[in-house]
Amino acid sequence: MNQIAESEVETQIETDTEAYTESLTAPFARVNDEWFSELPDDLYIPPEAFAIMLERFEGPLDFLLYLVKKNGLDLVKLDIAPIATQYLNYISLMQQLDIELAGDYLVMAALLADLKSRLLLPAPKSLTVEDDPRQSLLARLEEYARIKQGAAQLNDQLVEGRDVFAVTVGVSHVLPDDAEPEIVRFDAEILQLAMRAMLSRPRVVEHRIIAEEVPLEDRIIAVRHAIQHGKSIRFDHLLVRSQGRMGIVVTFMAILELLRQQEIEIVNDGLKDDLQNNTHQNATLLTIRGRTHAA
Amino acid sequence: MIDTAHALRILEAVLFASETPVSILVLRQAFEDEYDTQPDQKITNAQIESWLNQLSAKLIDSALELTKTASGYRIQVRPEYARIVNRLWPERPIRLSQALLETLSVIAYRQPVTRADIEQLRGVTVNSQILRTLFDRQWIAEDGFRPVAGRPALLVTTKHFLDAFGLQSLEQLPELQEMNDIIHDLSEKKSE
Amino acid sequence: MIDTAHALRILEAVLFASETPVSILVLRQAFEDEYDTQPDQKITNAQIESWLNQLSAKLIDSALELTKTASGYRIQVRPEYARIVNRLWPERPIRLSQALLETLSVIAYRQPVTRADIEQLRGVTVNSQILRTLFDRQWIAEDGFRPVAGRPALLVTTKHFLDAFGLQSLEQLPELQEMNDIIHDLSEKKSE
Repeated sequence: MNQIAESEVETQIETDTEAYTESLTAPFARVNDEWFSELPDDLYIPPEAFAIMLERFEGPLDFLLYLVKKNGLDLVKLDIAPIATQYLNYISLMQQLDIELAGDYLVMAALLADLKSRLLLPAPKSLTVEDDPRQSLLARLEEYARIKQGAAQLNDQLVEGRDVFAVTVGVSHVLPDDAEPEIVRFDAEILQLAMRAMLSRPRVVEHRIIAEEVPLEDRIIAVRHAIQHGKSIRFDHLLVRSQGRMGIVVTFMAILELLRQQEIEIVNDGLKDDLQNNTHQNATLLTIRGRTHAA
Repeated sequence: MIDTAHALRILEAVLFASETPVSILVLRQAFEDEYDTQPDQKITNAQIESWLNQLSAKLIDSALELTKTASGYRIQVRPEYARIVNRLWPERPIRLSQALLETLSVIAYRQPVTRADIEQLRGVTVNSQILRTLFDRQWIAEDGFRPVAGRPALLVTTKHFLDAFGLQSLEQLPELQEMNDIIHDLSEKKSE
Repeated sequence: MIDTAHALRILEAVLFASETPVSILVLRQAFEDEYDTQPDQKITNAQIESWLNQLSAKLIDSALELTKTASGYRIQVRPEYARIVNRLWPERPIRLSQALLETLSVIAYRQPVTRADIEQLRGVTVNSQILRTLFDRQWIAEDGFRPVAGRPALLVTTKHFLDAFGLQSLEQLPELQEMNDIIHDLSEKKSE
């Protein structure tokens, strides 16, 4: 697969992904929507390798930079949609392979999904440069690339304590063991206080948000399915119990996504209810309906 | 007249004993303490700099060198001999992870910045451990806050940071690429 | 044959960079690291002592001197120049920062400990300056090494430490009983 020109990701897929798709035990999100109809181009990497690959990156922006460089895209032409597509595909694939993803990657996925859906919309007549969602992503990528380069330059400096060692020599005479006790006295209590402060300090734990396997595209399909033929449905009826909190968040993201794509409309935004009178019985919840004119 | 050999030894005593880089002001102070009987014989900065040059020359045949950083002069083991130190005390040399370098780079090049700025720029949550390490090394400090909700602290780099990276001022930070170069670099096709 | 000038520079790098007096064992280690290709050319203690003498002679014209302490060799400012340093920084090593106190208390309460033990407990890199200050005050000393890879030195507190804190013996250190409770509490919470 590597021989295939990188820029042909959009078209190369049909040929040898069928077998791979079938080999996946989890159902691959293969829908008519263009951004899930293709697979990343380095597909035959085992899941562990994906995880290791991801560890090489400093986060979603770094990963995006890699994709940009790998594909040699023309950023002057704001050729950013294919990168967003690839990114989303990788994330979706990793989720299906049960690879834990830091929350930051999911945030970026939501942002890119949003960007892509906005690009699908007919451009408003008064689109300014600042309004172009690609422009702001590009600006972030550039700024990150610059900072990354700054980091490399800092790393190239001769750093004291790593590349050079500052010299300090003692001044005082070496005291013999039987020297007079030092005049300065300290309260031994301060040692105990220091020890207490140190030991009661919370242990530093690296927080990694573990993504449950709730791919955004799955939820989009589910919502689409639920609102077929203009049916209206309450938000809680869209949820799958086993998907937990992440399911709620991703389902909500899916709704936002479909709203943007004008496939659905809101029947009730669930905001009118007085909080104090709100009981489980008569709670008003966000309710949506499929737009009949949507494809 | 001050004996040059003696002057160099005064510089040595002060520079070698100091835990931090020594400013020319402090060096002058050392001489004034020593020669306070002749107030007419003021020692100039130029005179001290000339002695520093001679001290530097005196060190040429050693594993040490005199270097100038933001807060003054410091004597250090030359990089080519640092390898011996690294090997002997493998736990000693500080390690700079990519995440730490990037965080530091944001603060150094974009200061003052808030924690949220760093997160926005790097696209990842700021690791508290990294900030703590940077504070612990005194490479960064808080300097006021941004007058918005939550009053987030503004982070800046310190003189210690410049000292550690062998810089005399922030102006000496290596320049960042121009926007156009970045786009060009990013858009360059992979050669394979 | 090892070039003498190079040998002296190796000694300089090690002695000047060390936070503690350096034993002849460590010095030999430095040479073995450097010349590991010739296992037949073992460097003897006598050879190293001869180089140390030459280094000492090299320092005659400077404000520094090589001295031998119970735990090894160290370079220090000559007494006749110490006066200049003490005038410049009269209060020199007495600042007990939180970081210094924490380092010292780990050594006091958990001795013997290695540098890595301290880092493990404090969660941050040990600041060399702090160890040097503690060695300078002679509050801590090296006492053997842990027989693991890298043979890290074991740190203990000294009689001067007890004196400075008005203690007769280590048993008089304030009890950490409460702290054990805290740790216990914390681990209980975690398991919930």
